[in-house]
Amino acid sequence: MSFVTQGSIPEVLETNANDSLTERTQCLSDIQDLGPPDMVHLIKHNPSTKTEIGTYLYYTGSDVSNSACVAALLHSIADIIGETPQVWFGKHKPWKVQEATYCAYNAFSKLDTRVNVHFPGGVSSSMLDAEGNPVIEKDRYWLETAVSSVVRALISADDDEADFSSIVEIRKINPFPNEETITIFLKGCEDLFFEGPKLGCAPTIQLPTLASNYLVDAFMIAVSITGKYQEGLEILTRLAHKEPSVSYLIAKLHFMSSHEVDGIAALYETSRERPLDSNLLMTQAEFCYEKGRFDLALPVAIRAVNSSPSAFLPWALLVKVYIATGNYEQALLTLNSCPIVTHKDKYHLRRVTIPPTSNLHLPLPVDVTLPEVSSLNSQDVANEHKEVDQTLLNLPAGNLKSTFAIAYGLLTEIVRKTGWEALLKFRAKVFVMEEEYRKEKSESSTTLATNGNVEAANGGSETPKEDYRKKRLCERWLDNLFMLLYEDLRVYTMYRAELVHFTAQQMEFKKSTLEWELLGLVSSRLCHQKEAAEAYNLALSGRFSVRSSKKLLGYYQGEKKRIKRIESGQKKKDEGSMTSEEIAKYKQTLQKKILDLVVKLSIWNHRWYSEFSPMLLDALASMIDDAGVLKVESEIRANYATETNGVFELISDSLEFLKTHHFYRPDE
Amino acid sequence: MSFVTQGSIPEVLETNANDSLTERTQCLSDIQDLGPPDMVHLIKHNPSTKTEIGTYLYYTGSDVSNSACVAALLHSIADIIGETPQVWFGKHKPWKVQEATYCAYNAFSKLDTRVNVHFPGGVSSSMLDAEGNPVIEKDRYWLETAVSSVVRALISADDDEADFSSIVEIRKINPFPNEETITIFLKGCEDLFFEGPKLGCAPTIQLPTLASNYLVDAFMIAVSITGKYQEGLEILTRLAHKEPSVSYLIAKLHFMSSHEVDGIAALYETSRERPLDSNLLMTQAEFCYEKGRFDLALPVAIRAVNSSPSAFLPWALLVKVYIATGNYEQALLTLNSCPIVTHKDKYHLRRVTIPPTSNLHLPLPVDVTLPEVSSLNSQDVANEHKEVDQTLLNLPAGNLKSTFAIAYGLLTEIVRKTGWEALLKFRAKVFVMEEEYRKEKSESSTTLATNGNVEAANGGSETPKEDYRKKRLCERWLDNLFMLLYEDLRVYTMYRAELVHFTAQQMEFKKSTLEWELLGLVSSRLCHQKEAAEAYNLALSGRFSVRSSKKLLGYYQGEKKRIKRIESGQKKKDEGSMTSEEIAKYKQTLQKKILDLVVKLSIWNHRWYSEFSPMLLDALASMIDDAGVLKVESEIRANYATETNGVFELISDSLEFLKTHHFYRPDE
Amino acid sequence: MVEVSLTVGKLDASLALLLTKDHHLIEFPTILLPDGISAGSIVKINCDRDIEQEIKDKEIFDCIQDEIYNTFGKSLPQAPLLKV
Amino acid sequence: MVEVSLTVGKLDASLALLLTKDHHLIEFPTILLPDGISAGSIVKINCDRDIEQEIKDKEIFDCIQDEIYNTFGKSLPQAPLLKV
Repeated sequence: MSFVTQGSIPEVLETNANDSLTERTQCLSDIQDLGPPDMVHLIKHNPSTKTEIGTYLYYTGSDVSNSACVAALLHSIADIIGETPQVWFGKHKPWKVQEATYCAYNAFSKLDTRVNVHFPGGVSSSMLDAEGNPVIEKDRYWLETAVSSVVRALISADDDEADFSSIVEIRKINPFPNEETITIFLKGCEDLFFEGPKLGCAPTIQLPTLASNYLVDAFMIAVSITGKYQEGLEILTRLAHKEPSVSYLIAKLHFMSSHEVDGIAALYETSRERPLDSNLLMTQAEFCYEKGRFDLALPVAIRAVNSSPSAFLPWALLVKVYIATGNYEQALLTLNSCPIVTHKDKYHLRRVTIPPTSNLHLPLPVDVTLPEVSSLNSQDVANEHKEVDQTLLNLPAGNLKSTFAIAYGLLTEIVRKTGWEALLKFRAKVFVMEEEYRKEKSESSTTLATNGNVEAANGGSETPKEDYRKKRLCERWLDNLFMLLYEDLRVYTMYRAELVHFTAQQMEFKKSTLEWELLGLVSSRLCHQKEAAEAYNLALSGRFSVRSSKKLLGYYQGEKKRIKRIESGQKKKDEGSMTSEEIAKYKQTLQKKILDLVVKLSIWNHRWYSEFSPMLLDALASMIDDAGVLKVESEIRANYATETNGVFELISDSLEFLKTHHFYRPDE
Repeated sequence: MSFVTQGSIPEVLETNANDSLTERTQCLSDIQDLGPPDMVHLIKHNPSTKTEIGTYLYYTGSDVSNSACVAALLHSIADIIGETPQVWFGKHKPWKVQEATYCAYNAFSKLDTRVNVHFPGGVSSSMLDAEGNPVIEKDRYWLETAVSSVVRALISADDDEADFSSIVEIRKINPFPNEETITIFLKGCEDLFFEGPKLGCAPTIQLPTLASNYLVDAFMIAVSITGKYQEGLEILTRLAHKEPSVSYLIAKLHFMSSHEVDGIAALYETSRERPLDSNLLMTQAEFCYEKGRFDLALPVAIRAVNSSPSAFLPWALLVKVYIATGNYEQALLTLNSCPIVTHKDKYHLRRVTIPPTSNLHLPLPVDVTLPEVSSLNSQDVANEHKEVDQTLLNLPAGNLKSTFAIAYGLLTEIVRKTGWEALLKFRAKVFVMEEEYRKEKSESSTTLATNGNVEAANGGSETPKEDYRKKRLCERWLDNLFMLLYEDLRVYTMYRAELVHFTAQQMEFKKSTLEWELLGLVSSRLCHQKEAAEAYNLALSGRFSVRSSKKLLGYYQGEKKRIKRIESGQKKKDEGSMTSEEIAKYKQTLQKKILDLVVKLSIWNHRWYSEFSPMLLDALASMIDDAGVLKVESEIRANYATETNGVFELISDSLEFLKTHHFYRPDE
Repeated sequence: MVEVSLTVGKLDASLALLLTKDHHLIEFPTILLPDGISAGSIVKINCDRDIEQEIKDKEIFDCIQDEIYNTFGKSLPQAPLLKV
Repeated sequence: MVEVSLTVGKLDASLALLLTKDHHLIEFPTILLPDGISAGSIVKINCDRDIEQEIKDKEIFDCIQDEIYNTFGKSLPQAPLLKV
C-alpha cells in the first residue's frame, strides 16, 4: 500500500448521497456475468462547513476474504483522505470520512457482499440477494466473494478491448501481495471448482464447462504470474481424479513452466482414456504446430474438430494447420465451417451507473512522475483525434471481436502467404460466387417447369454440374470479412507505397501519433508485425501512447522468444538466421526497448490508479531472468529515476512482488 | 376532393424553412423498402406581417402519374389554405402559399420525384437519385413513381400494427376515385411486373419473388376493392404465359370473386405443369381446408412443404391441417420446424424526421362530426392509459409480429382444442424436456470416459434410448411461445372466472375501456372470438375506441360469412345450427352493428384526415349487397345524420366510390 | 449410388453432427442412425435414387388432384327436368 | 442398419434440403447425392456402422500418439560419457 496517496484515489461525487449504493442494489437482479467491479462508498463530512457528501470509487484486487480485511482497507482509505485537506474540485477541503461501505459481488451465489464501517468505530457486514434482501452469511459465501473478486481482477487485467466508455474511477491493486493471498486463492479455486461454470467463460467458447470457464482461466493466470506451478499441478492432479476433463490443464502448466517433456507425457497418458477430449487434442496439436510438425498437428486437429464439431476453437486451429501446410483451399473451406459465436461479449469491468463528467474527481498522483507520460495533455490527444484521417479511423476490421477477430486473423494469415489475387482465385474455386449462383438458379428454374415427369427427370441434366456441386456457399460473415480485408489491404498498400516514396525522396512523412498507431494496427491485423512495430515506434516518437506501447511490448517479447529459438537451434522454417554477434546486439536493443516500455507503462498505470498488470510483471520477470535484477535496477537509476520522481520506488514495488514469489533470490 | 377543408389538412411547422426537404434528400440513400410516404412541402407567407414559414405534411393515394396531376393537387391545397385566414396555433393567420413541392418516392429506380409549383404560376419537376443528384426524367420513371405511390397507399391502408410512433400529420386519400385511375394502376402493374421484387415483400416471406411481392399484393388489393376481376384475370393470364409462377393468383382472383369452380379448374390445370409450385399447392390446400376436406388438404400441404422447405407459410399451413385432423403431436413437431423469418419487418409508413410535438398543427375537421367520436378527449384516454392494470398492458404475446404471431396463433389453436394440461403432455411426449436432457447428458458424459475402445462401444448402451432419440429439441422461440401462452392463459382464465363470479352475484364488473380492450385482445389471441367480441363491446360501451371497433367489425364480418354458410347448408363441423327465424334475426342485428361501426370508424378516419379504408369499403359493399343501398342510406339518415353534421355526405362519398366501380347500379 | 464414410461428432438428443473427411458438417436425425452409435463412431451412408417410389408418389398425387377437381372443379349437374 | 426414404425439397448450390415422411428437415451436401437428382426426387438413404473403419482409425490415431510421445515426450538421451 506504499503508493496510495490522496493523488491516487479517484472519486465520483454523488448527486444525492448513497445513490450509487441504491443503484447497485437495484441492478443486482440483472447481473448475468462476473458482475461489476468492487465498489467503495464514502460519506465525507466537512467539520468547518458542516456539509456532508457521498462519493464512491471502484476497486479490483483487494482481499475480501473476511470483513476484517475489508475494514482495514476502508480504514486506510479514510486515513489517507482525512490526513490533510483534500484538493476537491479546485479547493482544499478538510474532509473526514464518517462512514465507508465496501461492496463485492459474489458471482457464484449471486449475492452482493457489503462491509460497512462507521468511524471511529463499528464494523458490520451483510449479503444481499438479487432482490436486495439480506441472506444469512456463511463461510462459503465469504470464500465465494473473495474468489469472485480475484477472478474479476485477473480476467479484466490488461484489458485490450476496453474502449472510451471504460471506467477510470477505479483503483486496480495486485491481488497477490504475499504468499498467503495466492495460497488462499488457489485453494479457493479447488474448493469452488465444481461451481466454475457459474462464472461464465471466454467469448470464444459457446458454453462454460468444468474444464473451461473464467474460474479456470483465472487459476491459470494466477499460477503463471506467481510461478506457483508446483502448487497448481498438485491441485489439478487432485481435481483430475474427480473430473478427468481438466487433465489438459496439467499439460498446459507443464508447458508454461517449460517442462515440455512432462507436458507431452501427461497428454499421451490421458489421451488413452480420453481419445475424444478436444481440449486435450487441441493442446497437443498446438504443441506440434509450434514445433513445426504440421504432419502430426493435422490429424490431431482433425480429431479435435470431429470430437467437438460445434466448438469454434478446434476449427480455428485446424484452419491454422491447413494454412501452415499450404493447403489454402481446405483452409478456406474449413474457415467457412467455423461455428462463429455471436451471442457473447468478453467480460469487461462496467460501471453500475454512468456519472456526469463534472462529478468525476480524478486527481493526478504526484508521487511518481515522468513528464512525458504523466503530463500527457488529454486535450491535445482529443484534438489529434478530431483531425485524424477518417479513412484510418473507420476501418471496420478494427472493431472485430472474439471469434470474428480470430477468423479474420486466419484470413489475413492466408493473404499474407498467397497475396490478394491468389486468395481471390482460391475463393472462387471453393465457393459458389454470386454470378455463378444466379446462373445456376435461372437454369434450374427453367427446367422446373417440366420436371413434373419422373420419367423425364431421369436424364440427369437437372442436377447441378459436378464442379458446381463440389463448391459450397460462402457464409455471410466470411463474405463480409473478405470485404473488410480488402479495405485493410487497400489502406496498408497505399501506406507502404507512400512510405517507400517519401523515403526514396528523403522527404518527411508526417503523420500524427494516432495516425501512426492506426497504421500500426492495420499492419498488425495483416500479420505484418515488423511493419507494425515500425509504425508504433513512429507513433511513440510523437508522444506517449498506451496502445502503441502495449502493442510494441508484445512485439518485442515475441522477438525475444524468436531470438531464443534461434540461439537454441530450434528456429522455424521462415525465421531468418543471424550471426551470434548480431544476436547479442539485437538482444541488447530489445532489453533496452522493453525496459523503456515497462517503465513508461508502469507510470501510466500508476497515473490511472492501477498497480497491477500481469503483462508488465511478466516482462519484468523475463528481463531479470536474462540480465539479473542488479542490471535492471541500475539501468532504471541511470536512465529514468531521479531522487524525487519516484520511478525507482514504483518499479521496486513490482520487483518486490517478483521477489515475494521467488522469481529471483534477493541476493541475486 | 369534396371533403377537403382547412380542418382536414394537418401540417408540421418547420424550425427552419425547407429543413424537411433537405432531410428527405439526405435520407434517400438509406431507403431499403417502399420508402417514406409522399410529402407536400409549403412555403407560406403572411402578407400583413411579412413573415414566411415552411410547413409540410405527408400524403398517400394521390395520383402522381404526371406533373400536371400533382400540380393540380398542390393548387387545390394552396387555394384551401389561402381561402380564409387559417387558425394557426390558436390565432387566425392570413397565410398565402407562395411555393409548394410534392415529393413521391419511386421505389423501383430508387429516385425521389419532385414537383414544384410557384404561385401564381410556374411548375417544374425533378427526379433525385440516392445521392440527391438530379437524373434525366423518363416516362418510365413517372410510371414507376405513380405505381410506387399507389402500392404504398394500398399496403399501408388499415395498418393494424401501427403504433404510437405512427404518423398523424398525413392525409390518406382514395387512390381510385374514378375508372381511369384503377385502369392506369393495373396496367402499370403489368408493365412493371418483372420489377416487382424490387419493392420487397410481406414479412412472412423470406425473399421477394416474381410471384409474391408487394407489387403483386397491391395488385390483388386493387382488384378486390374495385371489383375489376375481369381486367385482373386478363392481365394475370397474359403474365402467366411469360412467368407461370403467377398462375396461382388467377385461382385466387376466381375465389375472391366467388367463382370457386373456375379457380379449382385453373389450379388443376396448372398443377400438371407445376407439380412443385408451393404457392399453387398452398392455394389448393387452403381451399380444401376451408371446405373441411382435411383428407385432401393434408397431402397437398405436405407437398407444399416438401416443395418449399425453407418458406414459412407452407409449414404453417401444414400445422393448421394437422390441428384440424386432431394430430396434435405431429402439429407440434411441424410447428417446431417452421422456418421463422426473423430479419424482416412489415412495411409501415414512417416519418422522414420526427417533429417536436409543439410544431404539430393538427386541426379538427368540423364538416363531419359525431360528438362521441369527434370529441374523444385524448387527455382522458391518456389518463386511462396511465391507470391501466399493468398485468394486462404488458402481456408480451401482444407484441408478437409476423411469423412469430402466426406461430403463436397456431399454438393457441392447439390449446383451444386440447386444453393446457393436455398440451403440456403432448409437448413432453415429442420434445426433449430440460430435465430429461440433463439426465441423458450426465449419463453420456460418464460413458464418455470409457468409450475410447471401439470394441467395447459395440455394446449399444451408449446410444440414447429409443424413445428419447425419437424426440426433438424444442426450438428456443417455440419454448418462449409456450411461456407467453401460459401468461395469456393465466390472465384470460382469471378474467373469465371473475366475470362469472360478478355476473352470478349481479355485481358490476368495472373496468376501463382500455382494460376491456386488452381483455378482448387476449381473448382474440386465444381464439375465443365470441368472448373477445363481448369484451370489445364492453370497451365500446365506455367510449369510442378505434382498435376495439376494428376488431369488432372484423368479427361481425366473419359472423356474416358463417351465417351465409349455415344458410347455404355448407356449415363446418363445429359451427352450431340455427333455425331460419334465428338466422333472420341475427342477420338484422349484425347489419345494425356493422353499420354502426362503419359510420363511426369513417368519422374517426375523417377526423384523422384519412379518406381511404379498404376494410370499410368492403364492409359497406357487403351491406349493400345484402340489404340494398336505399335501406343503408335510410338507416344512416334515421340514426346518425342530421342536417348539419355531414355524416350522410361522408358515407355518400364511399357509396359514390362503390357506384363508380359498379358494386351497385345507381337505380338499385 | 453414392457411399460416404462419416464420423459421428456429437450426439445431442434428436440430432447428431456427422462429419465428412473434408469437414463437411451434416446435422442428422439420430433416429436415422443405427443402434449402438456413440460420439467417435464411424458410419457409412449410402444414398440412392428411388425411382419406383417417385412414380408411386406421382400416382398418388395425381389421384388427389383428380379428386379435388372432381369434387370442386366441375359445375354442379343441373337437376333433371321432369317432362310429363 | 437403418434405411429411410427422403424427398429432395430444395437443391441449393452445395446443400440440399431433404425431408423425411414426418417432416424432419436434413441439410445434406449435394455432393453426397447421386446424379440426376432434382427437387421433388426421392432418395433412399442407408446408414450402417463401420466398425472396421473405426478400428483402422483408432490404430492410426494410436500411431500418431506414439510418434508424438516418442518425439517430444522423452528426455533427450544423455550424451555418452567418454571414458579414457
